Parts: sequence; C-alpha cells; structure tokens
Amino acid sequence: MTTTRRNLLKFVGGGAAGALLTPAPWRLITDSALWSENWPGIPRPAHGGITARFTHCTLCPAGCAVRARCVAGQPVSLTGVKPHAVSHGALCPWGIAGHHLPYHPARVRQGPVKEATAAVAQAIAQRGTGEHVAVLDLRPGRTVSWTHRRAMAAINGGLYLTPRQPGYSIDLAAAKTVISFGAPLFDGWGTPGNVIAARSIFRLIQIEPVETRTAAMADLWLPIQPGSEFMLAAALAGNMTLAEAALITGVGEQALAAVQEAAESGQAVVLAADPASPLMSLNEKYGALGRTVVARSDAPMPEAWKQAAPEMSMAAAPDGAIRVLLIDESLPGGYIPWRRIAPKLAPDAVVVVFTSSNDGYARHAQFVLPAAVYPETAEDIGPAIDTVAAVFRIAAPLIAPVVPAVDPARFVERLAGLPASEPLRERAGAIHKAGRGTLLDYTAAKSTPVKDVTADNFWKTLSQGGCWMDDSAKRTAPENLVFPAAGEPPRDERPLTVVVAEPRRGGLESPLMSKLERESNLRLAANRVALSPDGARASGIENGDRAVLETAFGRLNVVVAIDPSVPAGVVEVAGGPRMADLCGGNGRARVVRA
Amino acid sequence: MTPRKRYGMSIDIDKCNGCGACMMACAVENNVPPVPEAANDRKGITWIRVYRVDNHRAYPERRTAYVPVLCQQCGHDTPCVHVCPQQAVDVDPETGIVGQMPERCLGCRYCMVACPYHARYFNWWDPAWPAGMEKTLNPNVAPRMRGVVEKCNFCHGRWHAAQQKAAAAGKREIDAADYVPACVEACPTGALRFGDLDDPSTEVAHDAARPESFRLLEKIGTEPKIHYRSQRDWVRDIANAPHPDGKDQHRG
Amino acid sequence: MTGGKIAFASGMLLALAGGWLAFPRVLYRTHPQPVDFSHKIHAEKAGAKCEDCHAFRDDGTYAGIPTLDKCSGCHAAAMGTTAEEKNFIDRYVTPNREPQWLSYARQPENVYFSHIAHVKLGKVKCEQCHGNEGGAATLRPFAQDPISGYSRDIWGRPVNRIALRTEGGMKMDDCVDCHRRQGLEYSCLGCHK
Amino acid sequence: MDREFIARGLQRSSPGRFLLWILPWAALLAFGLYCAGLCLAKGLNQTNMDNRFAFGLWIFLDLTVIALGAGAFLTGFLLYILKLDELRAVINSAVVIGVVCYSGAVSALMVDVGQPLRSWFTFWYPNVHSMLTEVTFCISCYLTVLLIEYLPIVLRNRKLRDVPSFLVFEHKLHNLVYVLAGVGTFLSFFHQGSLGGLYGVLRGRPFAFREGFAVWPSTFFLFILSAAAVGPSFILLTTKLVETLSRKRLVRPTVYSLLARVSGLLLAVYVLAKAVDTLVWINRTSPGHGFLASQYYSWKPFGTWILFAEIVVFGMLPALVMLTPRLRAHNGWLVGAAAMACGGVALNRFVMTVQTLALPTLSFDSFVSYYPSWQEVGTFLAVVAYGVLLYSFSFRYFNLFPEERELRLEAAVHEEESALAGRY
Amino acid sequence: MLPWIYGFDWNTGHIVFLGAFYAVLAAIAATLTAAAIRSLRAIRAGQTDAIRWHGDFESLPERDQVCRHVLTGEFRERQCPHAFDCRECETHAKLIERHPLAPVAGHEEDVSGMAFPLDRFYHRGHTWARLETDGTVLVGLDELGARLLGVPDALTLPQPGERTHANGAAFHIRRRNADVRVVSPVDGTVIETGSAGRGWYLRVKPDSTGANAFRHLLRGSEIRPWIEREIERLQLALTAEGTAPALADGGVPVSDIAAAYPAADWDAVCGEMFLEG
Repeated sequence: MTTTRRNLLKFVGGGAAGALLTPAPWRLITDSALWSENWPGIPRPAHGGITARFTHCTLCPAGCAVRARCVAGQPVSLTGVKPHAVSHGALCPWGIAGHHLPYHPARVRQGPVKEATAAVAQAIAQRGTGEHVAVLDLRPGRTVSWTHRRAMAAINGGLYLTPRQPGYSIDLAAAKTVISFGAPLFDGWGTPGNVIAARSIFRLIQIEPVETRTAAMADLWLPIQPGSEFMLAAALAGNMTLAEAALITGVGEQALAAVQEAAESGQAVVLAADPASPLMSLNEKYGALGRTVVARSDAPMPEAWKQAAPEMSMAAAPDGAIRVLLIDESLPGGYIPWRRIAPKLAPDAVVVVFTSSNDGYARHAQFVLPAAVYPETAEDIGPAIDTVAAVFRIAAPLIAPVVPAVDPARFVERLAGLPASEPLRERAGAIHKAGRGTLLDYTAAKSTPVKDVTADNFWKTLSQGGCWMDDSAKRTAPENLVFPAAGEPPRDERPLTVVVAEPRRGGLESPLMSKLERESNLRLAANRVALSPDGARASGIENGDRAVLETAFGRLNVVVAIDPSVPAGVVEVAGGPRMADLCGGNGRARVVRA
Repeated sequence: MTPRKRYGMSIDIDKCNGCGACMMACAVENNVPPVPEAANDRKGITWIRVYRVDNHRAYPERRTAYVPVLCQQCGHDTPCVHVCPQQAVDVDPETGIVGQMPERCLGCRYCMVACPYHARYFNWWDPAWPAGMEKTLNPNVAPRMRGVVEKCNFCHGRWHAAQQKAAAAGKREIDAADYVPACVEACPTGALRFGDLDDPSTEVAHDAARPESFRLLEKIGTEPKIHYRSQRDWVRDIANAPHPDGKDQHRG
Repeated sequence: MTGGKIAFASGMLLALAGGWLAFPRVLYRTHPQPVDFSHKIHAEKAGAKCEDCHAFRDDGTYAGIPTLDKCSGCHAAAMGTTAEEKNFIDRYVTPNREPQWLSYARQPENVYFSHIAHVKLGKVKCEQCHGNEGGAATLRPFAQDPISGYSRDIWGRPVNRIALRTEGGMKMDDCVDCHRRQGLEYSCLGCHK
Repeated sequence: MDREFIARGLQRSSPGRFLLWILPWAALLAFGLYCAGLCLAKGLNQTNMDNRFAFGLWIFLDLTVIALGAGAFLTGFLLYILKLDELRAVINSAVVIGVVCYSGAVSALMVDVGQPLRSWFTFWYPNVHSMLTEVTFCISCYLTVLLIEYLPIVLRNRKLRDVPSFLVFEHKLHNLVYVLAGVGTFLSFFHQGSLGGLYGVLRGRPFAFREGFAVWPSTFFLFILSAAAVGPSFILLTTKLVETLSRKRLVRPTVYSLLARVSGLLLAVYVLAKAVDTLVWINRTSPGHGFLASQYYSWKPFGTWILFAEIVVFGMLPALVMLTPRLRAHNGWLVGAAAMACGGVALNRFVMTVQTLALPTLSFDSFVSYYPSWQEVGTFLAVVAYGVLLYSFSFRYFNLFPEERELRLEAAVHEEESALAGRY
Repeated sequence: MLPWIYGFDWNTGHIVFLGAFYAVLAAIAATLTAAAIRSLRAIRAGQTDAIRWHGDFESLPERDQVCRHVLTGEFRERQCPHAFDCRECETHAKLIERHPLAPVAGHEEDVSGMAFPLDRFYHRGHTWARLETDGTVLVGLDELGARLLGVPDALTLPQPGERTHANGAAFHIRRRNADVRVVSPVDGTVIETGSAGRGWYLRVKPDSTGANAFRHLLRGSEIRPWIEREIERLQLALTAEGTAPALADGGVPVSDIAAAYPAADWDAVCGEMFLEG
C-alpha cells in the first residue's frame, strides 16, 4: 500500500515537473491575466462611422441647442451648439447626459392604454352636468399645447389647465442691475448660456437665505431671514424704513441702502424665484416694465388654432367638478402639488397621466401611460423666461423609441374626435408663411432669412434640429400683468424653514447624475436635505444619517447632510414633485432621526 | 526626452458656478459607469470633481467657491508614476499627460495613497450600465474592469481621434481645435481652458502666468499642470496646506 | 526504487506529451466564417485593392470589414456559379442580413490602433502585419483562445515551440518591437485607450 | 497513527484534545475564507476602504505582521552568521513564525489587490523605482527562503524521516542553511526597509514623507531597525505563550534573556534614530513642503500623545526594561516589555498607514475616518487562525524546541533530587 | 524582467535591481541543487544509516553524549565529538594506549542483578557483538536491553545477505508503543538471523576483524560504570515519563520492565535507552 501511494505521489510529482517544462501552465497564467483585461460582463462599445446630429433639449423650457456625437447613428455624447444665439453652446449637467434617459431603469415602460381609453370614454359618457374633462399641461406654450387646447375646446366642458405662467419675458441684456429674490439665475432659471453671456453686463444682487450657486456667483449676496423677503421689498418700495427692515430681515442697514442705491441707479430689474410672485411688482417702481420685463411673443400659428380653450390656472378650476383629468407630464414642468388638485376632482374622477417617471403624478393617477422621452420624439419646446424674440425649435429625435410610448396629444385629439394632425409641420408652415425671422441651420452652420428658404427646406431643416428665430421686435410692456398681494404666511410650529436650494423639475435624470449627487456632494439629491451643524446637533443627527422630513402635509424619508453654510433654522432641500407635495407653499418642517 | 507638448489647463474659480456639467461630460466621454446605490462620495468615480470650498467663516460671513479638481498631471516627481510597481502609470513624452493603464493595473491602490489631490479612483464595483445604456458608450475609450484604478487623462481618446484626423489629412501635427477635453468643452461659463503650456501664444500659458494664478500644493514640488486662479484672497489660500479649523466641513 | 522511478518518469512523460502536443490543440476553439470568401478571386477578377473594401472613413477611422451593402453592390444576383456565392446571396443578401464575419486581427477593446497613421504616414504595407491575406483563396477558420478571447493571429504562431517569444503576432510586444526599431517614441497612452 | 508522527519523548495532548483546540480555529479560518471569498468574488466593495482610505486594516496588519516576523531572519542571522549558538533553541520556532507571518501577509495581500490574477505583472514588468516592487520581490523571495528553511523542520518529522531520501536531503540542506540565512538577511533588510520606504517616498503626503540617503528615505532604515528590534521580542512572547498554553518548559531562561537583550539594544537604537528623524521632519522636511507639523496633530483623535506613545511609552520604556538585567529577570517585566515593544511597532505601522491617510492634504479636504467592515476583519481573522493552526500543527508534529526533551529530563532530575532531599 | 520585455531599460536601476534579484534566485537555486546533489551522492555512497545515526546522536541531550572515558572517570567532563564512533577518535587511541582497558575478574559482570558476560563487546545502544571462532560475529541484545523490551510484540530482522553498518539499524523490535531501532555494533553482511530464544539475533560476517574493528565498543571494566549510569538514565527516563522512581533504591530491574511500568511512555523510554532520536 505504501509503495503504491508513494508511487502515486511520484507520478504526480513527475507530472508536475513535466508540466512546468511545457508551455501549458505559462500560457494559462498569461491567459488568465488577459481574461482579466477583457473582464466578463463589460460591454464593448459599438464602433462605426461618427456623425454629428442636431436637436434641441426638451428637459426644460430653455430648449438649448444640442449637437449629438453619434456613432453608427447612436448618440454617445451631447454638447451645446456655440453659434446658437440664445444657448451659446452651454448645456446644464442634465442636458449633457440627456441621451441616457430612454434607457433609464426606472422609466415607465408600459401602461394600461386600452383600459385607460375605455375608462376615460365611459367617464365622459357618464359624467353629470357641470362635470368637466380637463387636460393639465405642465409645459404650456408648446405646439402640442395648442392641440390640447383645441381638443378641450371641442369637448363640451373641456378645461385646459396649466401651472401659473409668468406671462412676460425677461430681457437680461437690458438690465444693469439684477435684484434677485432667490431666482436661481445660474441654476435652471432661464437659458444657461444666455444668463452666462449676459452676466458680464449686469450687477447681480442675490437676496436669499442660503448661499445657492447663484448667490455664490452674485456680486452681492444678502443672506436674509427666511420668509422676510416681503419686508425687504417693502423697504425697497419705501413702505418701511431701512432700519425696521434690517431688524426683521437680518440684512445690515448699510447693505440695504446699497441695494436701494443700486436699484434706483437705473436699469434695475427685480426677479423672484416664483415668476408670479408679488415681489415682481417692484419692477414697476424701477421702470423695468417694457424695458427688461417685456411682453412674450409667440411664433405664428395657423389661423384655425385660434379656436382653443383658454389657459386656466388650477386655482380657478371649479371644485369637485373634474370628472376626467388627463395630465400631460411627458415633459417635466411646473409641478402643482397634488393637494391643490385633489379638491378639484369629482368623487369618481378618472385621472390619467402620460409620463416616463414614476416620481410625479404617477403616484396619484389611476392610469399611468408611458410617454416618450428626449431624444426619442419630435417636439417643440415652449418659450423660456429669458427669450424675448419668439423662437420655434424642434427637438429632433435622435434614436428610435425604446419603449412603445403613448403620445398624449394624439390621445387627447382622438378623445375630442379631432382629425389626426401634424401640428409641428402645420405650425412650421404658418411661420414660413409669415415670412419673418431667420432659420438657423446647425448642420450647415449658417443662418438664412426665412423668406429665402422654401417651405419644404424650412420644414426639413427644422425637423433635423434647426431653429427659427423671430426678428427682434420692439420691446413692449406685458399686458394684463397682475401680481397678487403678499399673503400671510401660514402658522406652523415646526422649527425649520424649508429652503429649496436646488431647483429641480422632476422627471427622469441620467443615472450618471450620481456623479453629482452621490459620488460627490456637489448637488443635493432628491432624497437628501442639508442642515446646519447646530440644527443637526439639536436633532441628534450625524452627517449621513437617515431621517424623516415632516411637514404639515406629510413625511418623507431623507438622508441628512450637515453643511456649515446652511443657517440655523433652515433645512435645505432639492426641488421636485415629492418635495412639492410635501412642502410646497408652506415651508415649515421638522427633521427627526429615523 | 523633452515633451513636444506640455498640455495643461487653467481654471478660473471665480467663473465656476458649480453646475457640474464638467463632471457629467467627463463621465459620458470616458465611459465612467454610474455607481450602485451603496456608493458614496468616497467610493465613486469622478475623474473631475467639483469641490465646494469655503472661507472657514460662520454663516452669514461664510462664502463658497467651487473648485474643479482633476488629475493635476504633475510634471515633476509625479507621485503616482514612481510608486506603481508594474509600470501601469507613465508620463507620455509627447504630451506630458500622466497615463493610467487599467489593463496593467494590479489594483494595489498605492498610487491613490501617493496622490495628494485624490484624483485617482478605484473601481470598487463591477462596472454596470442600465440595460441599453451601454449603447451610449464612447468607442474611443475602453471601459474599465473592477479592481483597477483610473483617472483623468485629458480625454486621451480625443487626442487619438485628433491624431487620426490629422493622419487622414497626411499631417503629424494635430489641429489644436480638434483636441479639447470634454470638461473644457462642456463648461458653460468658460471657466476651464486647455492647451499647450509651452506655447506662449495659448490662452492657458497666458493664464498660468497671471499674478492671481496658483497651483494646488505647489510647495511639495510636483509641478502640477492645472493652473487655478481667483481674484479672491481666501480662494487663493486653497493652494496651501489644510487648516484644522475646517474640520467641521461635511458637504464638500 | 525502480517502481518509483517509472512512476515519476511516466507522470513526467504524460505531462510533457499533454503540454506540448495536446494543449496547443485544445487551447484554440475554431469557428467557421459565415461564408467562404476568396480574397484572391476578388483581387484578380474585381481588381480590387485592399482599401477598396477595407476603407477609411472621412474622419480617418478605419471601417474594417465591409458591410453587406458593399457586397450587394455586385452580388445582388449571382455573378458566378459557385454554391458558396449562391449560399451567400440566399442567406445574407436577399434577407439583407449582415454576415457575422470573424475578424482575425481584432485587437482587444483597450487597444487604440490607427490604421491610417500606419498606412498613410508610416507607409506600412497591409501585408506587413496581416500577411498575404489578400492572396488567400479561402477564409481560414477563425481560431480563438476562449480564455483570453484573442485570436490565433494576435498571439502569433508558435504555441508549442520552445521560444522565448512568439513570432508574427500582433501583440503589444510586436507593436513595441517595430516602434523601437524605428526609433519612435512610445508610451502606454500612445496605443491604449 | 497520530502518535507515529509526534517526535519521541515529546508530550503532546491526545488527538481528541488537540481536535478541540483546532476546531474553533478551523471554524474561524473557514469564516475568514468565506469573507475573503466574498471580497474576491464580489470585489473590494465588500470592504470599507474607499478612494480616500485606499489602504486599510489589511495593509496595516500586513506591515505589523511582517515586522513581527522579522524574528526569523534576525535569529537566523545571529545563529548562523554570528554563531550565537544559544538561539538554536528557538530557531525552528522562529522559522515557523516567519513562515506564518509572511505567508499570511502575502495571502492577505492577494485579497487586498483588485486584480490578483495580474499579480505576476510586478515581476514581469517591474518598475524598479517603486518601493512596492522592491517589497514584492523581496517578500516573495524571502517567503521562498523561509519555506526552504521550513523544509528541514518538516522532514525531521519522525515518520517522514523514515524515508531515506528525505532524511538525507534534510541533513544536506540543513548543512547549507547558513547560505539561506545570509540570503534571508539580505532580503529582509531590503523589504523591511522598503515597507518603510513605501511611506517615506510619498511626496504627496507630507505627513509620511521623509528625506534620506540616496534612494532611501529615513523610514527605510527606521523600519529595518524597528522590525529587527521587535522580532526577538515576538519570538519571546510566542514562546512564553506556547509554554503557558502547553504547560511545558521549552527553552532555558538564558535564551529569553538573550532575546530580550538583543531586542532591547536594537529598540534603544531605533528610539534614538526615530527621535532624531522626528525632529528633522518637524523642523525641516514638513515645513519645507508647506505643512506645519503641528497641524497633523490637531485633528482628533490624533494628538501629540501618539508621538509620545510611539517613542517613549512603547519605545524607550520597553527598551530600558529589556536592557536592565534585574527587570529582565522578572517574568512579568520581561513579557510586559516584549509585548509593549510589539505594540509599539504595531502603533508605528498604524500611524504610518492610518494617520497618513486620514489626514487631509488639500485645504478643502476633510479629515476622514474609516472602520473596517466585517469582511475585512474576517479575512484578517483567517490569517490569524491560519497562523495559529500552522503553528499548532508544527508544534505538535515537528520538533520546534530542540531543548524541550532535555528540559523535561532535567526537570525530572530536579524532581528526583528534591524528592530525595525531602526524604532525607 | 528580461531585456526584451516592455518597460525594460539598460539603466542603473534595472541592472542593480534585477541583478540583485537574479543573484538571490541563483543563490537559492544553487543551495537547493547542492543539497540535492549531495543527497544523491550520500545515498549512493550508502551513508544513509550514518546520517540517521548522526541525526539521532545530535538530538540526544548533552548528558547522554558523554565520552566513554567519563564513565570510567578518566575525564570529568567530555562530550563525544564522533557520535560514539571511537574508531575515528585520536583521543581514544591515545588513552587506551596509555591506560589499556583493565581486565575484570570473572567471566561476567553482575550489575543490579543483570549479567553482562565479558567475552563480548557492547555498544552503547545495548547491543553486543561476539567474535566467533569462525570469524563471524554474533549480534544480540544485552540484558538491560532485553529486559526493557521483555517479550517483543514484533521483530523485524534483515534478510541474510543484507548489509549492516555500525551505528546503523541492525534490526527492529516492537514492544507496546515503542518501535525500537536496535543499533548494529559492527559493519558487515548478515549471514544468518537468530531470535530472542536463541540469545542472538544476527550472525554477521564482519568487514574486518582487525584491531580497529571493535575499538568503538565497550568492554571489560567499562561495562559496570556504564550500566550503572544506564540504570540512572532509565530511572530518569521513567521519572520523566511520569512514573514514580521505583528504581531509586537501586533495586534490581525486573525481568520485563515494560510490563512493570504500564503508565510510562514506553516509546520515549526506549528512545532514550536505545539512543534513538
């Protein structure tokens, strides 16, 4: 037995020695290392011809011009388009990674289209008198918005609802001093490239409680006691002494005087975070109306479209009377907190939302239908707050739709019994017919007066990501501009004031946004709030702890970041639908350790 | 071997509004994957990372500036190059760019310890893109595998593309306009500029010579090629060693 | 004692045989090309030069193996009488399906290789790296090392010969060798991406 | 069966008892291997290391373990080169400790690197300017040397000795062991030093950066000295521990005394050198790089206390104890001093690894902390369990302490004499 | 690593570093090779037994390595430098020249009731060799050895024709847990095997019967002090193995000591007494 075992060992030993003298082990060692260099599961990027294609970003009303670098037709990176007169080649971080959206893992990929159609039809048929069918359009001013409006006009009792619209444009180039009450100029307020280009002209005074990106870029930042902006405005308007205002707002009297001086030195404009804020009425005092705050002009449209339902704000809608609510959330826009909508619904209302994200109204609707996302479909983009001349630009699709999406305009059209139309093309025709303005063709890198372009070429260029810009007309003061009076802030014992430090529209964002939100602390993620060190200590919270943000309207699980630049008594949050539902309108909150 | 080019960058901190477009453009260009939920700011991969820096005062005197930090492309005694045990890091003599070779990298992370700028990142996870998103990968940059270190190389894929373009035209010298890193291209405020520091006609060479220009930790003698500048005294102070009084800083 | 020696020797012999004879055979998996293509016939009859089909794009990138539309240009209908051509037309041209050609010289993803720089600036002939592929009457089966994913052409010829280095391959060593001989500068980033 | 493998005349516990001793360690090893497997299969995200704390528990422990394993080379050097024959009593044990420490450290390193399949690249494409290359080469060579030195100990096993070729080879190899001792000394000198150099060359980490001679920063020499100083202390400690656990006398008191003297002397030299080095660093090196040394010690919990502890409490104090014959003669003092010396070197490695990484380098950096994850701790415990197991098996089946049997017979003589004395 | 591999450069760093590395590898390889070659040579030269004996001898406690001349009181203290092979020892040669071994009256020495016939030579491993008239040598266990092993459980004898070496293994006896290698006193070839019953175990044709052939073996007046010391050693061994020192009174060892001390680790006791490491 010993001999056989010993011999077996010798056999193995001989085998090992022999193997070392062959290429096999060495090659296997090399191969395993090479295997690790071509690690399994790593995608191999597709190779192919490289082309540039153009489109416009639909993620916000700025509608920046986008140049897509495509490999074998697939966009792999996006950049701005330098010659574009408004966006100046700038893109925000969301826009830079917009081409990831179709593949977002959390995207709404399917929905009960048949069921929704049937339920809506049944509800319309069965609705009682005084009950309405309504479309809530989060991004009014688009061409499809007119489709919605026309459809609502065609339906008996149809309502066309929108979030509050500014009703004016800001011509930043005409301002020497900008007094901003928390308007996020550098973070989503208007068109990034336009603001940056105008920045060298005006002096920026930023009035807000926390040092946002805009405050950091301002010439003067006035850290104000949260909620006391109206007192400061009253002082500027001369309704209160500077000393009184200084006491209330926490801003030094000298600083207030400096602001007043700057404001009155001419060509000042006042901007507010909420474009419909009463603070905007200060512009009247500074003579900004008609100079900086100007009337918005729209691109020409077909005559037939004038038969449209009027824009109506949610507050104006009758209570308990909306039987069918169709929410077009295909492009993220101004989110109206659900608690403002719920009272308007009839008891057995049918709510359908067209969206790509589960974060917004999808949480409240019975039927969630998948919508296409940028850059899958052709769309035009509503006007931005800082574009003065009318523009018509189309987000040309860069990729084939990844999921079978429902087009909300088609859905509404069909509901109203309107014939299927090609609204974009019709409108392009109307613009061409009007004959004004210039056509920007990025592919050929040239701009041509419209009157020198044939209608077909006009449409062709637009549908490949071109842009029409109106001639700069005379600035006029906006009409019917009425700002509501400042209301009393609601009473709430919660110790912290909510400050939205990070405006955010909701909707999908590229998975790579983790670079800014989780892999660095550059931006507050939607589920993060920032507290001052003292505030955190008072709640027994450490950096990175899980906590619950609690307001009068609900609770939200959040992660707390401690940030010494946050003043005591303030909780910084990022915007977005969840936050809007939680604290929109009433900014008092409490943060409790989870 | 004298480098034929000495690429560098100038960053105007006063212009940076901290939007993060450079970080996104970088990740898109260089096929950096999104990280799993478990990752935090110390386990992520951001070849360029915008830090929020402050003047160490309390609210309301506290002021913030945004400082993009990427590989500083040290030009002398490059700390990461001579610590790497297996030559996975080298300096390209033609461009002066410090290159990191993920396929040679052992993952020992010694270079990360050596780098004072924390500009090197380790792949703690298997890189993973949501289904379909792999279609958006840039073919000029190879995705990395788990367990290796990576860092900024001034978008070297773009250098290759520019060279390729020059070769197609029968030239050996690239056109400067063809080679701009993604972050510089993406910066909406024009805070970032890029070019050959040895060529006095370039903007960067001019920027680097300005009196308000400085480099991070200049005194340790690594000759970084990223030149920052700011008109504000307290911002220029970030070039120096840390202050212990900044230790309560958390979001940074 | 002798028994032990026999055991040792037989183990060693077995291992040697396995390592030198069997291992090189089992190391590579061979896959047939979708269609047997004759470079020779195309070179002779169509008078095609390499660049005619293996073309460069405008930006200087190399397009590699031509796509189906290049083939369909001539082979929309059969030009010859071979079964292989008919097969090709039936299986690929008519249904407009791209044949999945297997590239002998495909480098791993981390390699940046500029054909145009070598061909146009460096005046390197195709044959210098690819051998006389253009004169081959048939397509060799594609032999791939399943562990590393490298094709046999990349690795080089001798797997089972005593050689400190292989020859005729397209590995990094081969690239570096040529660059060294020409006195060209090289760094990692020069050829890796 | 088991008995046949145990050297004649050595008293070892019954197989059952041995199994009881082994089992918990084996369980720990299994758990640790599971942890290491997780790290290998899923990646290093299983650890709490991150981009800022790129080195963690493992590197700290590797450094410590390798310093403690320095006893193997020093004992070999003193015994075979300087002919301090008394150390023959502990050389085998020292070799086993060396094998345990080095193989454990290398295994942990294989888990620590992100791509272990490529570890041979360091040999194939070495960057000869990197301290880590020097470490890798020397440690792997030295581990080979240790394994060859371990071979005779294994082959002397009672059962294996029956194989004539083993017997003869063991004898012939043992006759040449002085060559290996010399090579081992050379290798140890360089890798212990390079482990220190690892930090000393970090220009970007002014806390660790040191000036030095030629290509070697001062930490190179400090690490050699400190490792050589604690090597004998660790042998002393382990031997005492094995004596306690096995309730046997294994070596003569003179050996302990000699180990303590060597350890104390080297430690004293080290403390002196370290003090000088620290002064140069505080006053010249660090300020020269723009970093005031006071700054390093203003981040809690790292205060100047750590410097004091390193140099005085865990350096000077044990050195003095071990150099004072009266204190040394006392078991408590001796063991205490040796343990403090080992603790001191661990503290030094901790400071070099953890404090270096925790301290900010940029003015807008934050001070970072790190706690190892259970997977990291588990993997480390696997190394400990592996060490205990290997040592236990070696102690049971190989003659680690050549004087053990003799000491037992001496004890018998003593017992007999005292019995006789008691009778009359 | 090698000149043609990427990254290699003929500079000082590479030459010094890799030079040192290859030198170390060469030293390690040379050591292993030298050890292997020397081993092969030693095995071929039949030195295995000698090496084993040297190993055993070296592992003996110092007290057990004393020179035979210490036993007789000629030296106060001396350790045997030749592993009990006095044939090589010049000191021994000189000493026996000066003080020839004193004859002892009577045919046998009686020590503690054990008989040690003086017509033969004794090895310190408790074997004896007796030169027969036909020129062969008989090899057997002495009385102490026999009593230690009592009635063996097993006995392994070499085949006639096999070689046996002085200080090498003569034969193996197993008793209880002790598997004892009994040392051969002489060099020679086995020609016949015996047994316990016949009083001898091997008949050996010695390589030499010259003056030097038995010089390493004890004889005559050396036997008594040696055996007395051996009994002391036995007592010690038994004490060490946890048995009460029953022999302390100088009592006569029983005929089967193994059976008398069932608690003792007999393997260890026999190892001690038969000089096996």
